[in-house]
Amino acid sequence: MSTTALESAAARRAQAGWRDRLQDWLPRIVLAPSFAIILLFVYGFILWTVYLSFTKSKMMPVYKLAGFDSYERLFAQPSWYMALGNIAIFGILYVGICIALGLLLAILLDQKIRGEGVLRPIYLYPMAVSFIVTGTAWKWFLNPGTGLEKTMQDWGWTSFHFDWLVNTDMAIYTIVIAGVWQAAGFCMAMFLAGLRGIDGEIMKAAQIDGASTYATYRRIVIPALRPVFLSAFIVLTHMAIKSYDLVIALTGGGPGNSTELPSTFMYSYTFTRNQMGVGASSAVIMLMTVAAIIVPYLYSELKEPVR
Amino acid sequence: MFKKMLSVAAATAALLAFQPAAPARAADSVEVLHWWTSGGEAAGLAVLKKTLADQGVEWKDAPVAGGGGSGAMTTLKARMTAGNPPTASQMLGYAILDWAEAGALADLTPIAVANHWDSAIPKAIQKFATYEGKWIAAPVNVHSTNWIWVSKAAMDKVGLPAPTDWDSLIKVMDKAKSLGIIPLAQGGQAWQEATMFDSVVLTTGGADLYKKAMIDLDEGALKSPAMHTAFERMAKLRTYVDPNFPGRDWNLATSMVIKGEALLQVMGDWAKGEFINAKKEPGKDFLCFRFPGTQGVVTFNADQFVFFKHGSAPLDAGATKMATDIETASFQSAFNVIKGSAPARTDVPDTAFDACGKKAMADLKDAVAKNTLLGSSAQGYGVPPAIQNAMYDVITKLFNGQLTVDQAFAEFPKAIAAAK
Amino acid sequence: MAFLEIKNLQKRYGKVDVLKGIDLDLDKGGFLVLVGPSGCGKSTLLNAIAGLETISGGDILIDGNVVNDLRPSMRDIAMVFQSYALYPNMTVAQNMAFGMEMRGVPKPEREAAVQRVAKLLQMGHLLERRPSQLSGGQRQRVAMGRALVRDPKLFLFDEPLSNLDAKLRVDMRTEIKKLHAATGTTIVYVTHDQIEAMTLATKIAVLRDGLLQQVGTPHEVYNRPANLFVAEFMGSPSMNLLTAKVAAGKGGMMLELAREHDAPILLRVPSSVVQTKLAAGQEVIVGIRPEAITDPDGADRNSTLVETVEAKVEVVEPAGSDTYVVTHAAGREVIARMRGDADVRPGQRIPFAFDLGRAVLFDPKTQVRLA
Amino acid sequence: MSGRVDSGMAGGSVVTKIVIYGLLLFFALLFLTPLFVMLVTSFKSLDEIRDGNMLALPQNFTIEPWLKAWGTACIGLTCGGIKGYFGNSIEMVVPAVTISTLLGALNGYVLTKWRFPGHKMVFALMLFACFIPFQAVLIPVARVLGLVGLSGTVGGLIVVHVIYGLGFTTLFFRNYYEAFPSELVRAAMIDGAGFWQIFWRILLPASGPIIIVTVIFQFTNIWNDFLFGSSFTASESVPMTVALNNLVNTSTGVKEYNVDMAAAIIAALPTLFVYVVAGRYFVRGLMAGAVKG
Repeated sequence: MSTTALESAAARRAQAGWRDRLQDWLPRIVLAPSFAIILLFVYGFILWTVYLSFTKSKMMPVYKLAGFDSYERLFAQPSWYMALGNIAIFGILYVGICIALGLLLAILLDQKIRGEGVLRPIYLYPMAVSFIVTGTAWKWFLNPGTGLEKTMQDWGWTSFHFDWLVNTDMAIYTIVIAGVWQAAGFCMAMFLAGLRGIDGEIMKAAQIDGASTYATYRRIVIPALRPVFLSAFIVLTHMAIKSYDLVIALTGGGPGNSTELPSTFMYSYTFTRNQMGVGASSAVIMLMTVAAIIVPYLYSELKEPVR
Repeated sequence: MFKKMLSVAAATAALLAFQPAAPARAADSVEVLHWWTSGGEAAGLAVLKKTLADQGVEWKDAPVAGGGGSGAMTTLKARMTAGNPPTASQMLGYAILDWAEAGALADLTPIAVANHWDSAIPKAIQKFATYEGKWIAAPVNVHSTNWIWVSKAAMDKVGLPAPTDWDSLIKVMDKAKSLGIIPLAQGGQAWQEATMFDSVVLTTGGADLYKKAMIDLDEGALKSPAMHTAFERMAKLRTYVDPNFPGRDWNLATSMVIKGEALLQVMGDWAKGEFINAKKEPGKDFLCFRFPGTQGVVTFNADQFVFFKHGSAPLDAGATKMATDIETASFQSAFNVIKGSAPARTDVPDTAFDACGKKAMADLKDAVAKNTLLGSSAQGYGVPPAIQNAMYDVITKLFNGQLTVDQAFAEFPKAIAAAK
Repeated sequence: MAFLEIKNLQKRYGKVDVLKGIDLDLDKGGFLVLVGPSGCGKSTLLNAIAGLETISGGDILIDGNVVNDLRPSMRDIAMVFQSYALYPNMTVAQNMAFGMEMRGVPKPEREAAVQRVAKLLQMGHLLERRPSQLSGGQRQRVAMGRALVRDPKLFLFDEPLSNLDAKLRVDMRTEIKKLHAATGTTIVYVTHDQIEAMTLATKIAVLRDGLLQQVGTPHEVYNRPANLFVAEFMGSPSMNLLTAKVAAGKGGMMLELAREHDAPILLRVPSSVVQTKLAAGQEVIVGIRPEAITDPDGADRNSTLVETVEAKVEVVEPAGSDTYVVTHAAGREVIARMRGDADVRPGQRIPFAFDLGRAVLFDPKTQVRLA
Repeated sequence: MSGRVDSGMAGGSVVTKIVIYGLLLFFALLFLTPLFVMLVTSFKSLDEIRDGNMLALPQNFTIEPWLKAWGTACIGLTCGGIKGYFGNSIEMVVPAVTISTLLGALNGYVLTKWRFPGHKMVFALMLFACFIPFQAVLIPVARVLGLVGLSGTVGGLIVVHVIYGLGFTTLFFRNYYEAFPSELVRAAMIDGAGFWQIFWRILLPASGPIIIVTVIFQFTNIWNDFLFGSSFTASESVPMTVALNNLVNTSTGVKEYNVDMAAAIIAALPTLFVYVVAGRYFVRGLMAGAVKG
């Protein structure tokens, strides 16, 4: 049965007056402004960016086509490859760890815990704080000379070393750490909501069937959370791709260019380096990558049969 | 119904067609975009604000801090695109010329002529304040970037005379290292490393090499053995830096010198503000030298203000007053005493300045006379931003061990060529 | 003229035909029950009457007016939903008054109507509660109240009792029946429960795959099912349907039911069929309800067509008031309904009395009842 | 419905409890460290910050930085602290959140209860809008704002935040209304309610949980936005984040970390408040629909 309460059939309402016809079109009229604005501000501007990526725009847009010049320049930049490699590392770890940690915290919090009301906002608050300044705190914390390493050594653990922030090979992982700190709580909230939504009787049944706690979660609960995984994946992917403040506040892209991400690359080329064409081409590649990840998800949403 | 639709459509069209004319602003107000938001710089600008207020011009502040002005430049682009530029904006180096080329900047020539800017402002700076023979920017100050800032206490421990060339610098730093003092306090951001590289090229190949390689981007100079030496020296300097430098802000490096943890820092003259702020006295607690081997040469970074065209209207009264005031000797003196830089006009009396300031002004005059006042490539006064950042890329990768000296030497001209 | 008329009603979703030409009518004060298995189109038909679904063809008339293109609110109908669809943010009174409010009925009038219906349904004490504070039965009552309060021309019920437990369902069924008798309203009622259909309806319409199978009074549908589908669908336990062969006997045509390890059963032709239309050797399906197969003592003494046959008992299911006894014939289980105190044990051979006055025959090919 | 495994734990073994609480507290401490660093720093003098351990408690406790951040710190040439910018941010956040939430609700309503051919495509296109990097649209947005005369105004900023928030608000409400019983809508239709009456009287009053989720999400995003805020406002109307950025970022000046940290905490108070107070409803709201795929 269709969930559609009233399908439109303007033609069939011939005898009804224009007032009725207006009623029939009202839902579409209501949706139209939002949709039109999205079409212009998202898709129109994507097209604009695509166009720009085929020009030699420097400081400001120019509209003379120049073929694949920008793309050639883009793929001649070693730091672009660095950015691509980094977004892969960052994206996978960030999304993966956030989901794993969020799920773990949610499961732990779901064990009839005292003080859940206190713990929950503690995990959630990082999402609320702008990274403009939190970044400074993180920078101190991760810097071997001022932060964790120094503190541990001051406390007598002299062999303790934690110098990822200043290590070109490891710095990207500190971005992951700070990113996870920021978003894991949000994931936790989503999973907690998912867990609370699972029918308690299923769990009881599993335990009567002799499933261990571990097996219950692995075989029953986690599969039931599939929609949450999907939602979390979407939200996190979008945040991973947009991560900008994080890098700027923590490493500024360094040491060297070891923490360059496509988002910082794009900003820097578009606005700082006055190579807007290259910036636009990097944005196009980014959007194509996002589309490659998101469109299959949307497609699976779409092809779900009409009920 | 149909009529109604028509009128709605007409209204929409009218709305879309509406081109904001020159925003109606009171003739006696200026909106100024800048990134001087704290401490000495803001206090310096406050002098200008006060001067204008005395003349009945209201100052509308539009600060966007961060990234050495990159945030402000992004904002400027957005506002320019929207057709809503501010009255004036702080601006540096090649960006000024780019905006002039785009036809966005107002012509200041009448004001400049009336106030003899031409004779008072060094030619090297004029290169970035004029476009096709017209004045398009009002320079405020000259920062000099080839300074080293030394802890007096650490220097006393080292017990050697002040370094005057590369070898003596190395000796001093080796001694400091053996005494357990960090020889070189370095901030770990690309622009800081590049600023140091400017000085290293200067000390290695003199003004000549610097001009050819870092400003004219002469292929031969870029591939010359001297540049290889410069990269070797950069790598050598890296060995005097503590391991925790990446990402460090410049002022934290300065504070290492202030505390005597580190011997010296290579930084522009704005570092002085940190010492003063920590209640340290020049000569007594800290020392300032030219980067050894670059005496007589000044690499500069000059802050300037540009004014935007608003339609075809001539520069309004507020903007005119502001441009005029910027180039008065009294403002230049008052501002730069606070900011720690030298006045852009060389005819400003140095009476109000401290020892380091007097030295800076004398050096500037000297360099102008000897034609060794050179734009700092690291600060956007040597090359356009695309190339400047391409240079950053190679220098920072070398300094952070992502490239070897040979690789950097080979990569440098390539990166520059790719960014052209 | 009928109060509700449906003429050749069609509904398609894309390529799928959900309703394939329905013709139905209902008189004022009638109680029409639409019954059928899930997916038969009964809810779609109800929604089409309500105006919640547009129709692809045909006409719907309420009180003589074509309402095809009228929106639901203009059809002067009320509907009770399976989930009751009570507005969670409103009190019971507000829920009931909402429809009148939307129609601009003045407040005093609304309140009076709510009070009247609340009294009728004995739920005055619930008026200030919210739906979440009500039990399932109470919610159901509110949903009915909400429909009643507007005093519409036509009531539509969409499986209103299916979310209640068994006992409540029976109670509410009675309640609805009383309500209908008391108010004389016209009702269209959808259910998949044939007992509800039997007890409530003045008219039953059996649907299958978007086609009407039979329309008639409960008695007609139950006793004279139009085809095998209706025969099997109505009644519980359902009608015994046994394949038989027509054979010429002494007193006319006889029906022969084969049995394993036993002599075939020979039965006379039911009175519902004209004997002369049958030919010897023809295959037919005998439909006989369990209550028409009894122990000889329990057989209808007025019937002239009772045949007694001995058969082996396979299963005995005592159900209190009755005992269901299962035996085997014509390759199928045959269920008989005997008295509650009948002393029967599995494995016994006992006599079964077949009352052929209440049996029907079907054509196995067309599945249609033979007359 | 919580307390899932305690029957499995057979009376809850002490070891399991210790492990659970241990892990939870460990992560809580980890999560709190940056906030702790910010807090202790904000109560220290600059000298103490320069010399001491970042995790150490302040030896000479001072609230001077807080007072300065609030009332006297210089942001650009105006030395009035960040207190004046609360108003600006609220003036922008409240309408932007309200409008984007309301539009999201309407879109979700249409996309679930008044479907039309192609509704899925429309939804997919709107959802994909969530992923557009803002840096890429800065220039064209500025152009359009300039064309319609909204450049440099709070109104323009509100419009931009509404537009780029629509994807998420529509997603949240669509998923929530998808699970909202359609029978209620049908009942209301029969009761004579029209499109708007059904929305205002039936759906919106039942949307509490998802409104909370959406408002929290939008409030946080818009409050913390810097890029749009700095690009589309003019001098006096800049939001809090831009002011904060101007306060903490300096190119050639002295960094007052204690004031920076105090200002950052002050600037984050509204969002922190929203999370702490509404956190419980946040989870409940997510439960009610936002997490469905």
